[in-house]
Amino acid sequence: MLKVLAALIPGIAVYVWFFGAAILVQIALASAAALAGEAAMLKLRGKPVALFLSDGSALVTAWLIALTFPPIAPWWLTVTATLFAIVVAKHLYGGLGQNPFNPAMVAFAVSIVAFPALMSQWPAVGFTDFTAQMAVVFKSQSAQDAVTMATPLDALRTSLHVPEARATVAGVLGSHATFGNIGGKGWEWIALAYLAGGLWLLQQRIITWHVPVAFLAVLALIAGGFSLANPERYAGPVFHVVTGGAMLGAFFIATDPVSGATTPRGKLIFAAGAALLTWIIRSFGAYPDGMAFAVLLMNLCVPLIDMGTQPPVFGHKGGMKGGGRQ
Amino acid sequence: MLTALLVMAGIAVMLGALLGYASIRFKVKGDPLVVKIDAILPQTQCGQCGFPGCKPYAQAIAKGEAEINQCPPGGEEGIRKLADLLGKEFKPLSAEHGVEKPKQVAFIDEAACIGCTLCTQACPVDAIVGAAKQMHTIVAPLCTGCELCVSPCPVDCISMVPVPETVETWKWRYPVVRMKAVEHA
Amino acid sequence: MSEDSAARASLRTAAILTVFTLVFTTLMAATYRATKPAIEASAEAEKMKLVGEVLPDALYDNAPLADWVDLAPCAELGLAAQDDPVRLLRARKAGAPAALVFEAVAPDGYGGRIRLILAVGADDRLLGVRVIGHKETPGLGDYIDPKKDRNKAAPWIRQFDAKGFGEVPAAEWTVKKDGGRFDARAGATISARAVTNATRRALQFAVDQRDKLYALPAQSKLEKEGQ
Amino acid sequence: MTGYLFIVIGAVLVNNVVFGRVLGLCPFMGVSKKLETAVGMGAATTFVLTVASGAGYLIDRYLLVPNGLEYLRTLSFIIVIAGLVQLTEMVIQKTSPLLHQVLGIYLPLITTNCAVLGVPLLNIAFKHNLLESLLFGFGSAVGFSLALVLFGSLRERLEGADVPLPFRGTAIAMITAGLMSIAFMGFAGLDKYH
Amino acid sequence: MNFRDIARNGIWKQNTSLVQLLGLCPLLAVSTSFVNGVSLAVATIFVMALSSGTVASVRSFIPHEIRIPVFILIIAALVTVVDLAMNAWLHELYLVLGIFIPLIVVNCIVLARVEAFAAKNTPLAAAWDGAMMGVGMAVAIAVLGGLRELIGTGTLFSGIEMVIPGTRALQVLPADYPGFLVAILPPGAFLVLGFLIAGRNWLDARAEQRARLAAPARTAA
Amino acid sequence: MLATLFKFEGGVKPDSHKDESSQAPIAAAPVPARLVVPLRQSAGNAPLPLVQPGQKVLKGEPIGAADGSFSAAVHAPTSGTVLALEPRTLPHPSGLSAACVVIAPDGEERWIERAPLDWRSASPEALRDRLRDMGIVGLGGATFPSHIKLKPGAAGRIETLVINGAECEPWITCDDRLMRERAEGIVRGIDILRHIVSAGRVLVGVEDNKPQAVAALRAAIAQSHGIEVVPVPTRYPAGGEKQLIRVLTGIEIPYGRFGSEYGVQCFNVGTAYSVHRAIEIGEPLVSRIVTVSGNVARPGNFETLIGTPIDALLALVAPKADTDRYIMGGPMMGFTLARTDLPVTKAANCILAASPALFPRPGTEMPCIRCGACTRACPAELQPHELYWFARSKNFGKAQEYHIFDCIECGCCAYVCPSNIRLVDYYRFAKTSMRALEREKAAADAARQRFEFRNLRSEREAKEKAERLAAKTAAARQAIAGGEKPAAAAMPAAPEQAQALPQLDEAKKALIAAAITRAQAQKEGVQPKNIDNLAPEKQAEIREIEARRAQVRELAKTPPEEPV
Ligand SMILES: Cc1cc2nc3c(=O)[nH]c(=O)nc-3n(C[C@H](O)[C@H](O)[C@H](O)COP(=O)(O)O)c2cc1C
Ligand SMILES: Cc1cc2nc3c(=O)[nH]c(=O)nc-3n(C[C@H](O)[C@H](O)[C@H](O)COP(=O)(O)O)c2cc1C
Ligand SMILES: Cc1cc2nc3c(=O)[nH]c(=O)nc-3n(C[C@H](O)[C@H](O)[C@H](O)COP(=O)(O)O)c2cc1C
Ligand SMILES: Cc1cc2nc3c(=O)[nH]c(=O)nc-3n(C[C@H](O)[C@H](O)[C@H](O)CO)c2cc1C
Ligand code: SF4
Ligand code: SF4
Ligand code: SF4
Ligand code: SF4
Ligand code: FES
Repeated sequence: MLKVLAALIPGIAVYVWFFGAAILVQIALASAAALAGEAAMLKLRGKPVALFLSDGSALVTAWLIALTFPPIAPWWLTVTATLFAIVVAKHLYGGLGQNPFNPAMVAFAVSIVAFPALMSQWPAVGFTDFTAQMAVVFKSQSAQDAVTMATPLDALRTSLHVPEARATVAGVLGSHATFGNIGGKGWEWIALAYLAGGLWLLQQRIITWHVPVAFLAVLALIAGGFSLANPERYAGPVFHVVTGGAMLGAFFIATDPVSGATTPRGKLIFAAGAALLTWIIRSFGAYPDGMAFAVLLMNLCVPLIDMGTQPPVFGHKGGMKGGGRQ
Repeated sequence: MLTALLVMAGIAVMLGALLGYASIRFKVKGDPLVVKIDAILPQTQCGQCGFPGCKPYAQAIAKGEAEINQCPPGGEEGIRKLADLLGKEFKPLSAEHGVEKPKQVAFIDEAACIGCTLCTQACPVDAIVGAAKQMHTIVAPLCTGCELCVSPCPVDCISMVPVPETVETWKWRYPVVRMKAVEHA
Repeated sequence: MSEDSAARASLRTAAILTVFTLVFTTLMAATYRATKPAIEASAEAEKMKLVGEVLPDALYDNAPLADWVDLAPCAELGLAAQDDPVRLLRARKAGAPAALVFEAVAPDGYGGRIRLILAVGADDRLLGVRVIGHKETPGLGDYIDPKKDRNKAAPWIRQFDAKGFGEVPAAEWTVKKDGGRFDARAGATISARAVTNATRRALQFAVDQRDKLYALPAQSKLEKEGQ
Repeated sequence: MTGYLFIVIGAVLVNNVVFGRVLGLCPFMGVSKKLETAVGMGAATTFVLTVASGAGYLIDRYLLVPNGLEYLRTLSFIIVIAGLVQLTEMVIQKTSPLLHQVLGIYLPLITTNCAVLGVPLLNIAFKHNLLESLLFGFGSAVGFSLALVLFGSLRERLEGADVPLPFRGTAIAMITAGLMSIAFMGFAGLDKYH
Repeated sequence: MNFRDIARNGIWKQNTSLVQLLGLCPLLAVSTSFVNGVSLAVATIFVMALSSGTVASVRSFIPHEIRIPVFILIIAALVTVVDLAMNAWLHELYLVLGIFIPLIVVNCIVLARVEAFAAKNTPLAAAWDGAMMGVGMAVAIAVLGGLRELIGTGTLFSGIEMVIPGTRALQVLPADYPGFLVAILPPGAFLVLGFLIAGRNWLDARAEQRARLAAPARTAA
Repeated sequence: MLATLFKFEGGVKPDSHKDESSQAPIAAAPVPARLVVPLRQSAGNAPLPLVQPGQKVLKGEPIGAADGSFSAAVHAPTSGTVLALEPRTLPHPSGLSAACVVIAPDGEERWIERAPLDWRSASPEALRDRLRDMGIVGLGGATFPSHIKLKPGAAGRIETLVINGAECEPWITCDDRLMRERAEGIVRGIDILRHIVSAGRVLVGVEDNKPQAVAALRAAIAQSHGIEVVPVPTRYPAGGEKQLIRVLTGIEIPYGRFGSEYGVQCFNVGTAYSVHRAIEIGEPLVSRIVTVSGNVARPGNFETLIGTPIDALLALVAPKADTDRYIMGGPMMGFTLARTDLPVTKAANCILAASPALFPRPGTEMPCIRCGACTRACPAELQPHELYWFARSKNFGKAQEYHIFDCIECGCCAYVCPSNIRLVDYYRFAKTSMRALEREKAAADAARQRFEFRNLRSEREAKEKAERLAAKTAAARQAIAGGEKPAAAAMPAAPEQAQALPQLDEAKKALIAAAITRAQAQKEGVQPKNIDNLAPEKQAEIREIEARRAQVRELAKTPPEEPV
């Protein structure tokens, strides 16, 4: 788990560069809440606290929560969501290794359902002043238009939402001076940094190639197909892959071994399904980024996927493998 | 008001006729539930459940006339399976029907046996061999340990002995995970 | 068992079932009779309460619920052709036109259609607007419903009260974000925009058709123009 | 055409009977302990619910409304459903004893599945026509089956989890259903025109 | 079984909502607020008591094979009566509760109780049993509705004016409480009920443990 | 000559630790003061004892005879006196005991007459019987009677013989030394095995970390044709029968099937060597080579008489002071011995002295995070974490669905598991529990059948009796009509009693009465044996059981069963 944390660091560094240091405070808040929640639950359940705290899984959950939440989310939201993830989504199921749902994504989904406004309140480009950010986080000073803005995904969806507006993808993404022309200013670079961390995880054999490759490939394929057919209405593959939670999701979230499928074919199906759902929810749904819901929905299917994709066992492959030497 | 009555009466007549007819035309023959329940019972045929054998008990359960916790040889495991099958709550073995005991087999003290054949008649599974006036023996692998042969014996030469665990029948114990001392009392 | 006795058994059960059915249907029918006036009164009161939300009692003295015309679905009211007709009520004071009360739909809310009820005074100004059905996000877009609006002192929807195209020209009858004059909550402009635009269209409709609408006989139907 | 598609998508995913409309919960909790039973119950319910939707529409349209007997809706619907369930059971028993063995114990339970009454009532409330009623009924039933099967498979896996004692059994199942319901909220908005 | 046992059975031991898990749909769907939940529960109590009593009185005339249709008929008729009555006199509430009033018919508790108890007991006991089962549900739905309302909006008794005109909801939490919307949505219903069931299990386990600890002491004394 | 090798999935590469014990030549372990020879030393039926306490036996004299074909004989490892035939604790993870022959050696090592067999002219049946009577069982670990594996299977002929010299487990070197020192004997044994099944080719698989063994074997087969020594990559468990067959021939044998069905069969080199001794010299299997290594001063391999106490072997190698336990078998598949005074058996290939430094106890077991490491390591291509999940929650049906019985218990999964889960222990628990359940189920089914059969029979008998009775009454009526008056027909109200009672005639009644008195007299002596010294609770329980029996007696009477 420590390696997973290490692999997140490049992404966090780029995040701070573009959006200011508030994310570090969020990570600290989430980590503290996660460790406290974990310790309390372990104690209640009569498990060795120090042993389990040191496995680092609560920290992974906490960091992922912080990274998927807006950096200027009010402190109580980050803390409550993290506690919910650790207590309800993880420990009520018996703790590490037994939760069917991805705890970090449960936290995200619950929060966006409960506080859609707060969860779509992202710092405007240039709003990187730390004290000002802290004022929003801690004084729960309701953020105004000046400090917040919609993420590229949100802006795109909102504009395309109204048929009369006749907005186009190029129009929305291009007209906003604040967006880069790929995934939104800054977002592309953060995504690339996550990619680097993810590749390192792959090289370290912490994760296998199946999930990231299937996820990114399917997402790019669908997005590509639709944007070819109707470029005004559907954003292109590069945009989808580098924006929002896609890259983080591909390498760090959909790869969660506990709540994901475990067989190789199962992982491919899991990731492909998550990518498809992410794209559908992004393009047609009510929530800006479908990653969290897509992962949770695929979590639901994991027992069935694993059951259906059991690899053949030694000797049961139908016919003799090799069948003898020539 | 009249239409209401007419409409409803129409529906009722149709339905009543249909169901009445169906209840006779499609009378359920064998009850698959009984077979399923019987498959769970240990077939010791001991009658401790209060029924003359496992099948009658199975029938009683299927009809809802007996509780699921009356079979001591089946033990907790059996009750759990029955609860599962019937979607009922698990409940501990009813004390009035007996206690769960380790599996045992009957043993005939051959020196005392007078060959009266009373035990052969009592044994529900023909696990006792021996002709009249000759010494009788238990075929241990067939004996279910039901104890029914014990009381009919006029000379009390039958006793129940527990089946010993052997290397072949031994089970690995459930691995106990030791984690550091449990922290709360 | 023989077919014959099966038939007899069927008859018997059918008879019993019928008896029970009759007894209980009678019970229901009797209750229905007993409650019918009360139910109708309640339904009427409910409707009047809704009307009362947008139309002050003092402005009329007739029974608007009886003085209605049905309108064919039209785009101005946000309705598609397959929708049900809209029942427009007319309030009159001493026989003179006082107000038109009717429903309209904002089709482009965040969560889908937003149903509104509006009252347009004889002076072509809005007397009131209320949201009577919506699927906007609770806690975000639902401030368009004054019951959910946290600002109880001056609910958002009240800004339309007493406004007509005289006060706010049609071109500026939209949310500030789109260059108009009406406020919207930050972070939930879509809902506000939908409602605002729908009121504009509905008001325009009422203004355009005013005379015809008041003139139609009660309980008649206004056919679409050109039909 | 798309309208019909949206009815089905809406009924299966967006306003799933179980997670969105909160109907049919007793069988959802009761027969989901094993995947196998969940599949059986799903299949049986799909049939009955679809037919009940159609039958409900016909009764309402041609028997009740013309005679001003809307107040008999509940009664006539439920009686027809009860009969339908019984009839289904007989038909299955006759045509496929094997299927009957599998579904036998679930069929009677369908009568008390409130989705089977609720969906026809909703059809009336939503003013669906016959085809729409059938699609809505079928979609709801598929949604019910989907929820049931996913839940069943999850519960099977949960059996091995080291759940804290007070939460063992139904409590954790409820919480799982809650989290599933949150996951299904991701489908929000998919049933709208764009 | 005496009347006290029946009551205890209905309210705690065999609580339909927390133990038997029957009648969950109204429980979860209508418990968005305390007032909604309790109102429906009252209607349910009424139907249950009357239907159990009725079934127990007429059961000897009912042939076995049409037993269920007749029970349903009786229940449906009573539900329709309630439905009409609420429509007439509690119209606003009637609109809020929506299809869950007619759905009392299929509320599995009603039929389950009619089958399990009323078909075998005296009318009075049956009616009492039905009522107590309903009270059990009412208690559960009251707690559930109260909790969901409180967590979800920070208020209690909202909508009380529909039942008792002139009263007002209680703002329990500070007015700037952001409101945890999930609690009022279906997921919240499942989650809160999960916690209620767990809470009940915990209380039961604790009571049992106490009883076990106390038992030897009593015999010694 | 160079063979194309196949691959098996999974596997691990632990430190081999072979050098410790592979340097010294095989030494003979001295004859101990007592030998404890378990009767059952192979899979299958336990042999039937042939000796009595006090009896003198010669070395190699059979002390247990094979019981049926799925069994193998057991012999006296040395000459001496049988002291006892009694249950003794076995070196088995259960710590249970079973019948053993205890022999006091006389130190003379006097052999019975050893008769070599001219195998080239003997029939395969004769050779197989000979192997059975010589107690030849697989020395690779499973101690499966070798003669059974030599029967041609469904494939008709065993085309390929695989000889297992892989010795893939760390620390163990007994096969290595055997191959280096007695390659010729091994090859001669192979020749016999090959003759029995008339195999076309023989592949000897040796892990490539044993070059000397390969060289020695190659030298020994210089003359024999069709035997090929194939070095295989060193990767545990390359020596697993199925894995080795896969590597050498490409054939995969699923669980529940035998190699012979695929025309291939596998024998350990030690087995081959003992086949040679048994046939060409006439020596039954009375000793085996045991590696004793680990935390000891003088590790080595010892030719050890079966029945030698492990203590005696340990005395030869001087375990170091910090030794905290002893393992029988290798570190991957072996088990910790509860005591060290247990005998060496035919299965005992290795005794390891373990110290915390050499064999650290696995760390604290943490929850499985489904990381999949175990899946990658599993040579049986199973999903160990799923098996674990289901075995742990005792969901045996599911475990079986996930093929738990295909698990060869190699321990690779537990070796790689980052959460230190003792996975194999869970599998063994699940497998043994499932077998027990299966036995119970089979017993229950059999009991049901017998019960139903019996009910049918008694019904039929009752019917027949009734018919007979009816016929008799009819006859009696006729007789009455004819004027006679038979006694039996006088009581038509209770006809059966009337029939039955006279049959249970005076003589028998007297007999029973006499027996009862006799038994009563006996019971005076017998009963106290049962009830004596019993705790009051126990007595209460007995009373309770008695009471219930009385109840049951009542019940047992209800079915209208008539004493005949
Ligand atoms: C889950 C979710 C629900 C939302 N619901 C609404 C809504 O009901 N009404 C609305 O106007 N905006 C809603 N929004 C916000 C819009 O997506 C969009 O961000 C906003 O309307 C545009 O921002 P602005 O109002 O500051 O221009 C929602 C956003 C999210 C993420
Ligand atoms: C019940 C049973 C019957 C067997 N019958 C045969 C057989 O007929 N032919 C055969 O070649 N091997 C037979 N085997 C042997 C196995 O296939 C295998 O060779 C033996 O168990 C050695 O396994 P190991 O790899 O664990 O040492 C039998 C094994 C068992 C358990
Ligand atoms: C994991 C595993 C590893 C094994 N390793 C060896 C080995 O290294 N050498 C060996 O001879 N047998 C080994 N065996 C036993 C073989 O599977 C097989 O029983 C033996 O080669 C058959 O020969 P036998 O009947 O002569 O003993 C191993 C078995 C297992 C399950
Ligand atoms: C590669 C990898 C990815 C992980 N992803 C997540 C994640 O997305 N969400 C989370 O809560 N925990 C994640 N974890 C941590 C851990 O698996 C998780 O807390 C468990 O679900 C808790 O039982 C991850 C761990 C690893 C090794
Ligand atoms: S108690 Fe005896 S007879 Fe009854 S079911 Fe159990 S084993 Fe069978
Ligand atoms: S021998 Fe005795 S104990 Fe065994 S089955 Fe027969 S009657 Fe029962
Ligand atoms: S190696 Fe261990 S932790 Fe990893 S999946 Fe396997 S059992 Fe679980
Ligand atoms: S012990 Fe079994 S599950 Fe584990 S690696 Fe070996 S064969 Fe696979
Ligand atoms: S109340 Fe039981 S299914 Fe709805």
